[in-house]
Amino acid sequence: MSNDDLKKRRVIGPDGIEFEVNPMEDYFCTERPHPESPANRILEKFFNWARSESVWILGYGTGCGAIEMRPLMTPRFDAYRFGIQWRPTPRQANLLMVSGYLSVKTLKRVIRSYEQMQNPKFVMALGSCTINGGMYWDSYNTINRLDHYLPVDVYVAGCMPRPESILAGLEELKKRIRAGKGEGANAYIENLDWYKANQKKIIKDWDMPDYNW
Amino acid sequence: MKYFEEDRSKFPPKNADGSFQIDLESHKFTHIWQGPQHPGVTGNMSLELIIQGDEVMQCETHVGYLHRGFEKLMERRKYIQCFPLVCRICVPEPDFNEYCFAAGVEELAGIEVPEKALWIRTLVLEMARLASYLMWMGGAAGSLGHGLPGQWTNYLRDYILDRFEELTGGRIYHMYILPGGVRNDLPEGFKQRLLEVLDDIEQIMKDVKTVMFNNTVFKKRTQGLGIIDPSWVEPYGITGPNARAAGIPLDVRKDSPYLKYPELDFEPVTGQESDAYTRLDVRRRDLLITVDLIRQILNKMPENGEYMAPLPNVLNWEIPRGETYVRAECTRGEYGYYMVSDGSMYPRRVNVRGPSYTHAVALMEKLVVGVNIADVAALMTSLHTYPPEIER
Amino acid sequence: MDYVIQELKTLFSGQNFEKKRGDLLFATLDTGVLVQALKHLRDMLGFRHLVLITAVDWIEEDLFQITYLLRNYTQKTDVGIRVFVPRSNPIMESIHTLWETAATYQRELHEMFGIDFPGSPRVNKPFILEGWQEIPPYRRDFDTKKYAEETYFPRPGRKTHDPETYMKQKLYPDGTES
Amino acid sequence: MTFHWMQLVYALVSLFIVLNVGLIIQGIVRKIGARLGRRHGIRWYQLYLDLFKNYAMRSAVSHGIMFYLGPVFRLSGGIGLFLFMPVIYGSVWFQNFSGSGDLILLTYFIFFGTLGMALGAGESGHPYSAIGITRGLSQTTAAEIPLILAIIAIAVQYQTLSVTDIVAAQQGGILNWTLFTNPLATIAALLGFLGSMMRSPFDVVMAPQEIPVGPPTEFHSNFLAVLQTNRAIFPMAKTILYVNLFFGGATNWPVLIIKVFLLYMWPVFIGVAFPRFRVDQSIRWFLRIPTLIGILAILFI
Repeated sequence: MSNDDLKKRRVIGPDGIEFEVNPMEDYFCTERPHPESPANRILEKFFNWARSESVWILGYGTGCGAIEMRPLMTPRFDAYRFGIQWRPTPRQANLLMVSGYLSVKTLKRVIRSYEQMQNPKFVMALGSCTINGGMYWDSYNTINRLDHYLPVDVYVAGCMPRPESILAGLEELKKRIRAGKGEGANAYIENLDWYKANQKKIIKDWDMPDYNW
Repeated sequence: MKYFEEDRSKFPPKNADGSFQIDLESHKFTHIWQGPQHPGVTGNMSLELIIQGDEVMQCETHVGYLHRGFEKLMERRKYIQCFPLVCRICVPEPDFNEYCFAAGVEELAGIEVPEKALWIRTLVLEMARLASYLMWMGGAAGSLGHGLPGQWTNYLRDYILDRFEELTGGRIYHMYILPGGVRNDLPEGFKQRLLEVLDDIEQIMKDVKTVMFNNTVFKKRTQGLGIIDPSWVEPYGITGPNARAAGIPLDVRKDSPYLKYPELDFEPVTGQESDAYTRLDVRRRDLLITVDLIRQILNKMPENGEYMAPLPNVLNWEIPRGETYVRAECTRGEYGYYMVSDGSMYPRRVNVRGPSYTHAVALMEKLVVGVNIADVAALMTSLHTYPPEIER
Repeated sequence: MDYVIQELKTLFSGQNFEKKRGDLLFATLDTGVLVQALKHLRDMLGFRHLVLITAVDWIEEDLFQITYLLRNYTQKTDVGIRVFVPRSNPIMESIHTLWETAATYQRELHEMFGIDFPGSPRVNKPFILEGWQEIPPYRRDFDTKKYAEETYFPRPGRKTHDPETYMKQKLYPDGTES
Repeated sequence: MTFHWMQLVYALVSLFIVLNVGLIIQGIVRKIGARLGRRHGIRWYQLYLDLFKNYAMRSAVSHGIMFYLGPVFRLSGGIGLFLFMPVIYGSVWFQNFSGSGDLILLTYFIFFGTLGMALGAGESGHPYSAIGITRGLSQTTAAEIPLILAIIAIAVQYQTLSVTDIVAAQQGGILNWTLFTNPLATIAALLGFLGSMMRSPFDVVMAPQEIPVGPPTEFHSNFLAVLQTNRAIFPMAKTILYVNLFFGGATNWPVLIIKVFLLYMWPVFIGVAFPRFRVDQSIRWFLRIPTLIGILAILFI
């Protein structure tokens, strides 16, 4: 988004009336999010089972790990048989798969996509570069540790992680969800200030609201 | 351009340079972003589109989402330490990077590569081309809403990756071509297994042709879409299949032969119409040529021989001062490495010339104007762009 | 290739000719004659394809080298033109009128090296980086490791070995060499 | 027509059956599609899990009143289409609320859901939703034309606007079906059927590669779950309508399910083999051959 779109300005509407627009306040919801408490225990157990068996991945290839997504969707590995599907929009997805290194420019979009996903949501990080920077540990444009910016549920190490290990990671994620540990969304909201401080430290031109509803 | 030519009187006036005068506040245009989180965009890049109705008026390509600063990182690493890095520049076909970098180092340092290594390198490059084409074929069909060919070709690509794994130990990143040669000889029985895969590919490509290229809907969507005028090839720096589809037989393998290509028998595929359909078809025929080339290589390759030239101590390897440019033909066009050495153990500067650099930015912005928004994804896959090589 | 050397020498007083593997030639020109020389190469000598534009930072000599690489499709030869601009005031003439695609390269050079190309389309718009506030990153005096360590919360525990001694230990643990 | 309270119970039972049949048939259809691509495919009960999951999402962001009502309208379109149609011919339980003249009502209900969705998608404010729904409305309108022509043809043929009467007229042997008594109308209607089932080549409305994913871009959690429920009921209801009108209806559930499944496979097989049309191409396609066949069907009764 270019910054010009976000400036306060006067516009003429389609019906000819001139009015003032302040996009940061008018177009976005500035309310602070609050944690969502789970339903009662027995129901939540059933829900967690359903969640674990129906994981919808956001189709966002953030890095080179995206190249192993296609084998996952196709005959050899076929993740669909485990209830995993790809959704093109963040609103309908449950799992954000950060496939590899994140440049600062992408991190901004990833945060935006992540915040638009609905609670409960999970993050899976592929590749060594999300754990400690991996091969790009000294690069000026890639982050080193994803868990400082987003609550990560499962890390899959490797460069690239093979499809088998991604499948194993997904199985691990399922176990976590079934055990009721997939509460990353609430953890993110509870520690929002810390996450936001870290994010704003590296995203120098922060031109979006603090929480993208 | 053909779709909406009935009434253009309500279109905005044009500027002197041919672009439309667009006033976003007039509420006649929609300002939308395709990408970076968008399944129809190849890789992680984005198109900022301004549309009127269904027709694109203006487009701006935004790249940089995958920038890792390779060229800076290489300046901090010794030549041999750069090898794990270079293959990661272009994800779907890392071997072209490895070859270009190795060839550049060899030229600067004056190393002779043994005969067998040259043959194996040619084989690896052609296999990489095959794998990349097969994956791209699925993407091209998928961008038109046709999932079936993508499933078939990706399934075949897995077989190629298996052969790669057997040969190099890696599925995606191989780090196989080192300066002076290659890391290892062919394993036993490799040729036979590779030939079996090639037979499979030829079989399935016949089905793909029937289902995809002979399909009326497919033809209706792609014929006449995004026509590249042959006169644009030079000002826009178009190379590879995109130029060949315009009838200009540019192919580095033929023009300035490297490795063992002079000893192989092939003709570059060219097309006439230069629209999306021709570009797709040129790639399909190029894929079949690649299959044929691999057969030729396996036939002509000597059985025994050295595969690695002796190197100096690579950890203290000082390469004499100089500069060079090495190129190879990858699936998208001319891939090149411009390397400058200042006589130290570290490269002074490495610049990567990816073919998508020109295709995805300047050319895409020109081609997409006037196209229906439903065709933007198809147009983009027909140009075959990979963002990682644009921004490195 | 010899006629190219001859033309560049007589018309544009080129220096430092350097031939590589028979089909690649590098030459140094003055900044002032560059655009004319490129035009001449393009229109008269058939070097019609702009392969790349890139820059090299020679911080010791306080110069930026800008390389223009051109290709002749009929002769199948390449020529690389080097020009040098001072690091303190890096301004170069834009060639986007000769090749449309040059604008993209110039945009990148402006961002990554801080070399200005007045008149080039969108040259001041960020191309790859976003919100960058340091000196342009491809300059030699920008220390990427220091910047990364200060900015990106490095995970503790990364060890650095001296490659030579480490490899020796790994390959010959008992201390004998081959 | 008299109204009994028990009819409500009967209707709910048939609605429950059709919801389950719809979910399972969709699962099987996706499995068949996967098998063509040499994949193993999803589990047959996967759609139940997706549905539970979406109903169990904890948070939902609303964009306004119409955003709530969009999925509701869509679902009521699906349920309405189903409830005013006789499901099993001759059965007291599964007559639903059909009466004389319900053919007119049903053609209205086919379009109702898309209209409701247009309001909801418009309110969501996402440009892809707006583009998607304009495409959806224009394409559905175009696909409706051959269907309506076919319906007029069979209404003239049987001299009635009651679906029950049309089914009754087709009883007594396979040759009494409209398929054989009025093949032109059947062909026109089947071609129109392709356009309303959201499968290739007519799925540009939801095209994930171009405008991800069209009208439901912003719908999530419960909203999406409502839409998913509708996606199970609405195609089933439409298919049952086609079975009633053109394929002799059904006198018991197994026959109905077999007929519905076979008819459902028709757009599926077309969809697997073709990429998708652009919206202007698909409208042109519908207005040419299928419309012509529809007009011929009226002329040649």
